[in-house]
Amino acid sequence: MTEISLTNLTFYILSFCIIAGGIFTVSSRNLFHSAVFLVFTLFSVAGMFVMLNAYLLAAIQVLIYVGAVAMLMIFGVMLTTRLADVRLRHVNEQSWPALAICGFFLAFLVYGLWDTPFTVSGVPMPADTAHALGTLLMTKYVLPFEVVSLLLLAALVGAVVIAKKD
Amino acid sequence: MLELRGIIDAIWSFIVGLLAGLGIPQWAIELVGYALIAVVMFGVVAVIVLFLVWWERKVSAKMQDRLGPMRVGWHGIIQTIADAIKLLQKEDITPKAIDFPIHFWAPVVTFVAAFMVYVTVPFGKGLIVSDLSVGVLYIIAITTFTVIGLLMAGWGSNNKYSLLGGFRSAAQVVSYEVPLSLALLGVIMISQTLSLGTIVTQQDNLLKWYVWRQPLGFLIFWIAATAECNRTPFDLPEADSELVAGFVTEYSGMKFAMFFLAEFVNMFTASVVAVTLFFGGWMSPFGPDFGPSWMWFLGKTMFFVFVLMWFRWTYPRLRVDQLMGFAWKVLLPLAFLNILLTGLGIYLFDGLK
Amino acid sequence: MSEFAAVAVFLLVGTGIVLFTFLLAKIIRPSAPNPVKLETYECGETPYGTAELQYNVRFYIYALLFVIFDVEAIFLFPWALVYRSLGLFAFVEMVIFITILVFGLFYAWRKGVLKWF
Amino acid sequence: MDQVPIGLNHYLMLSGVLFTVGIFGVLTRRNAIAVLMSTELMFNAANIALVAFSRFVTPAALTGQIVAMFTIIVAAAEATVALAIVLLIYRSFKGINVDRINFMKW
Amino acid sequence: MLQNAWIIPALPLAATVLIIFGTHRNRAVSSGISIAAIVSGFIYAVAILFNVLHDHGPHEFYFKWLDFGSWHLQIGLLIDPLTAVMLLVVTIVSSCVQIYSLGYMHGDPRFSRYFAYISLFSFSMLGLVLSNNFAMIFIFWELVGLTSYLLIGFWFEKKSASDAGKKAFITTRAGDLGFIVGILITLYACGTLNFGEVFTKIETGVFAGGLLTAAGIFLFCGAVGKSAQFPLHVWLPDAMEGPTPVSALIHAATMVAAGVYLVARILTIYIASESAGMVVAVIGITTSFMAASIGLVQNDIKRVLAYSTVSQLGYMIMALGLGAYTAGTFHLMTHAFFKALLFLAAGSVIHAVHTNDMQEMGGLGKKMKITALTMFIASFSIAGIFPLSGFWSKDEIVASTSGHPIFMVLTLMVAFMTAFYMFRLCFLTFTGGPRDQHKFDHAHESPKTMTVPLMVLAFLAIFAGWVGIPWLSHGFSSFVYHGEPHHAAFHFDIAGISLFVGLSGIGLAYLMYYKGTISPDKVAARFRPLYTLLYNKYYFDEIYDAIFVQPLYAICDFWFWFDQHIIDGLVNGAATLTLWWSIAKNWFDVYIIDGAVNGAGYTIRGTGSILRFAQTGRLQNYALIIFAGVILIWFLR
Repeated sequence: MTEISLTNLTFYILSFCIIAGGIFTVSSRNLFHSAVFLVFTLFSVAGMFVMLNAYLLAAIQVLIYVGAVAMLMIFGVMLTTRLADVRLRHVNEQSWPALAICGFFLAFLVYGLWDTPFTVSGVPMPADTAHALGTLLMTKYVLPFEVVSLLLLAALVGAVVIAKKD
Repeated sequence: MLELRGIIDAIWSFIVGLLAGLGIPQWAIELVGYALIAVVMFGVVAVIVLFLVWWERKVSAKMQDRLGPMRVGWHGIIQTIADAIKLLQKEDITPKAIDFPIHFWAPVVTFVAAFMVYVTVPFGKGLIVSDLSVGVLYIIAITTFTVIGLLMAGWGSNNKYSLLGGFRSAAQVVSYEVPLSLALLGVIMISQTLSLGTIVTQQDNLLKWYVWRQPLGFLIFWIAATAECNRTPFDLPEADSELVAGFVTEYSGMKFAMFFLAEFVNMFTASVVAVTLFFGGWMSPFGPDFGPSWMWFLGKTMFFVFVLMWFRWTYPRLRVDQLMGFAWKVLLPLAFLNILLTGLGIYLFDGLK
Repeated sequence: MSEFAAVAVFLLVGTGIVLFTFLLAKIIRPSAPNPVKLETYECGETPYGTAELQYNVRFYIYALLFVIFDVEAIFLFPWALVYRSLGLFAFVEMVIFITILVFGLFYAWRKGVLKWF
Repeated sequence: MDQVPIGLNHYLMLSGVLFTVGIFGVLTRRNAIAVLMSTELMFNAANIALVAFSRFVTPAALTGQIVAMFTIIVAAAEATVALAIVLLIYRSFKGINVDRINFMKW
Repeated sequence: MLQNAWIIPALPLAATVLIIFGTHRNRAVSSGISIAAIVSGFIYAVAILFNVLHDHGPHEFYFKWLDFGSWHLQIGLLIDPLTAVMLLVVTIVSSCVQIYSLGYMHGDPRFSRYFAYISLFSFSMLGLVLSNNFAMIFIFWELVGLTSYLLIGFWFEKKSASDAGKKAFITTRAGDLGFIVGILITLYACGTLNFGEVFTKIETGVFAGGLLTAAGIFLFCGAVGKSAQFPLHVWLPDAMEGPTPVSALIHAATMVAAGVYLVARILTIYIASESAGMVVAVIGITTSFMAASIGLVQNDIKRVLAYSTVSQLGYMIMALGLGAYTAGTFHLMTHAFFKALLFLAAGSVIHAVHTNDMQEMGGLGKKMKITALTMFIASFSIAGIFPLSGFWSKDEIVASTSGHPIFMVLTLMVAFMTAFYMFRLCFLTFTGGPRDQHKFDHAHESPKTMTVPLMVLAFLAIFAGWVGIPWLSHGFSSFVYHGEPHHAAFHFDIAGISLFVGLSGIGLAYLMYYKGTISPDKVAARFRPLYTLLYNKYYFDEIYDAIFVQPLYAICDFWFWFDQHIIDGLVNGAATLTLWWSIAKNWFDVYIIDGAVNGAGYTIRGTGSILRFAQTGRLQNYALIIFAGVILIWFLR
């Protein structure tokens, strides 16, 4: 058992968590359960980012997705679902065809990905990506940086206008 | 000698020798090590919380000019232990109409979220489980989990009061989290690093503590932190007069204890972060080697915990709209202002490297 | 990657210990369920209606604002990290970024969204 | 335990599977918010793939991570607006059962 | 003077028009006009006679009427001794009849219309006599036929009268058919219809042979029809339904004589073609013998006279057929006078007893002196007793058959039968006891207007014959002759025989009906089959009925049936066919065309509704479909 096998093990555990979490999120009967499973999946994805040495991104993932988006989802669920509703049929009638088609899609995807020769370069990842990301963001990706602020403003104003009950 | 680091290393090398003998592979040993550290940390946290509970009751009593728990031990020292044991064997009444899994996991999530912060907290010189490079961000990220815990508790117990309580506390915590994270930015701008260890090492003497350069930042942080822990001025959700016990109404027995525990841990964490970022963590005011580092660390944090307790019996409880309005209308603009000021300050005084 | 091993272990150990204590409590504590006790707690009143919150959007507004400003904070962190090495230019960018979002806050404030009543 | 070190394909497979699960969720769930959650899953699948690419294909230039970061942010913004719309629908239809919201037709 | 001869027919025509359009309400005026017209016509005819006496030659005056390119139709007058005689005869008899009608038709509501018809008849008869070509003669021929129909059916409310009129009209028309074919043949052969030109063509041999014979026979058909000869004689006895003066004028003197006049006019044809002449003769003798035999047993007074007319006409036709031109025309003249007299006398008898049946008469002589006397004179004349006109004309005819022994025997037998039935009639009506007392008491002598014409005609019946006395230098034979003028040779032997035959006939009648020594019933009983045969007129009516009418009916029925079933069937069939066709078309239209159209519409709607299901409005369905599409494309790549 070497270091590598440990990472392999953790990878498989994490991917199992992600996939199981995803499946439960999608298929769980109780909406709140699926929300919680979503949180669990996002957390495991953050773990996966850590596996890929993207620590800052992992932290961002946890902070935004788990902290904000998932929380938002839970808020949405709590606001819109009467407790009794939670038990309603949660899957619409086209589940079987959809399942089949997704199966096909997965098959093609996997087939497609498997035999495309990505050029994997051996250069190891730089240890601390946070600073690199920061400089990169400020220098090379300035425009998207500012556009994002506009986007956020638009989202804010839009959401406020839509949600504000008057 | 007082530095615990040496003792710990000695113990660790003994254990390693023992395990190696048993033929456990290297990596497994490492994991076991971490596990041991985790258990030890849990023990430390537990002890501290017990002390804090007792201390809080003593302090609040003192402030109300009464004696507090005296009967159990000397000055009721083992009162909290008695409480703990009591809670352990109290019947856990779980109502029928609840959503059991959510109800069951809410306290776990809350406590674990609070507990995981201490991975990257520098208790002393070298006394840090693992100095994460994204330390500060990690701490902020983990604290958001408490919100999830709150909501789960609120929804899981299927009780109007707990639902409303959950909502309110979540809204409160969420509102104060933004100024909290923005306040820390000032420190990061100056320290140019997220890892707590390096931040502490940068504050090697009294003058270099960041509080002097970030007074506004510290103020905003401290207020936000008290709000995060639902402490006094901001403890509306589980205020007795309002919504019964807020989101913990349906909990009893060990699950209730867990929430109680998480609250005190959060209190401790808030003061820890304040100390580490603004008051030089385990750095003594006179330099890095002046007395045992962890002693300094604990002293400072206990002082800030005292401040929190102090707040509890001095400030009146805020109304809900004041509470929320304060966060968005006062703290947030101040936080932005602070960032601008620190930006200018760094630019003017220290010059940019 | 190894730094976060501690995090993972902490997570597992933490949950393990908590579950252990719950198990311990479950063993020790008596359990005597009776219908009255098992009803949801309504300050002693008999609970009526489902625990459905009458719809008010204020909670959602705060969550929404939190998301927007949390994302903003996220952008500030890397900027803050490299602020000193980047210089005035980064500072001006950040000023623009912050003013736009402060304008958003101001808009929300003027719209009366932040009032809680 | 096969000794093959975790390569790019593993991550891509993982992201593929997660993406498919996300799509299945979007196609089958009756509740609007469940659909939103499934979209979040799809976003994450994309992020994993991006970060995996950045880690394996171009370790030096962190473009993958930058793009992942931006997708996260856009996803967040999208989630807020989407949820605002869902709440609006809830207010007028007293329920967000996607089946009943079938006005996208002639 | 001669070229204005057209005035003679014009006057009666004017009278007719005046009566019809003017004075038909005033009876006296209209009758006066008519009589004046005919009497002035008589005077003018006498003037013409004197004119022609000293200038025999045929005088022809004509002008072009219609121009047909290469050929033109001409209309004109031909005046020669024959025309003069005929004009005289027609005008005399017509005047006497019209004067007689004043009395006879006294109570009739359509009094003036009667005179209009009589004048019209006179106009057409005079026109016929004067015409100089076949076309003109044919036109007047048809007019005469028309007026005879009108007059026979004068009392048209009586069904028998209207039937008789129709019968007469149709039978004469049958004859006219042959007549017109003959005219066409002559037109075809000689290119002209003028008598003179045709006769020159015949003499020059251009128009000869079979064609000439055929023409002759066909022309003779007209005469057969008009003069009631053998096959077409059936209409004359029935024509008695008309008023008696009409019978007297038309069916005794004039119209029936038209046929004889025609044969006389075109005698050159029959002289040129022996066979045609022989046909005419044979027809003539058969008609006279058959009519005389029927006349023996008839009880109706007018029917007896009708059959006697037929038989006398047969005489004239036979004479002409044998080429005796003068004999035929001379007998025509005398016969006209005494036959008219006989009819008018019978008329006054009927007027008196109001019945035609001789069995109901008897002993009227005492009551009606003048009528009885004139009747006896006419009977003696027709029987051919010596001093009277009948003797001279009949003698010439018997003489004309000298060359043909069969003809002579038959002629003598006919003479015997004529004498017998005439005196049978006289004795039955005037002598013996009254058989019907009631009628006998009412019987009274006719008024003056009726008896005066009787006396005039009686005078003519006696002295008209004297014109033809053979020894006379300018006798009739020198006046009216064909070819060369010749003096009639008197044959004592023939005259004697015929006189003896006449007297024997009178004696037999005297024995049977005056003395009663031989009872007519016993004789009838002995010759029962012969009697019934004769009484039933040789069953000619039944035969004709069987031969023509019934087949016609049968044919009509057949055609009716044919029409009813086949034609109607066809029509209805066509109708139903079209009905079915329309139904089919409608079905086709409804189901196929509309079907197709609606079908298209329905299919579109159907597919539309099917596709509608695809429009569920749910985003997830659309997403699924899109996603499936992506995969499909991916798969098909």
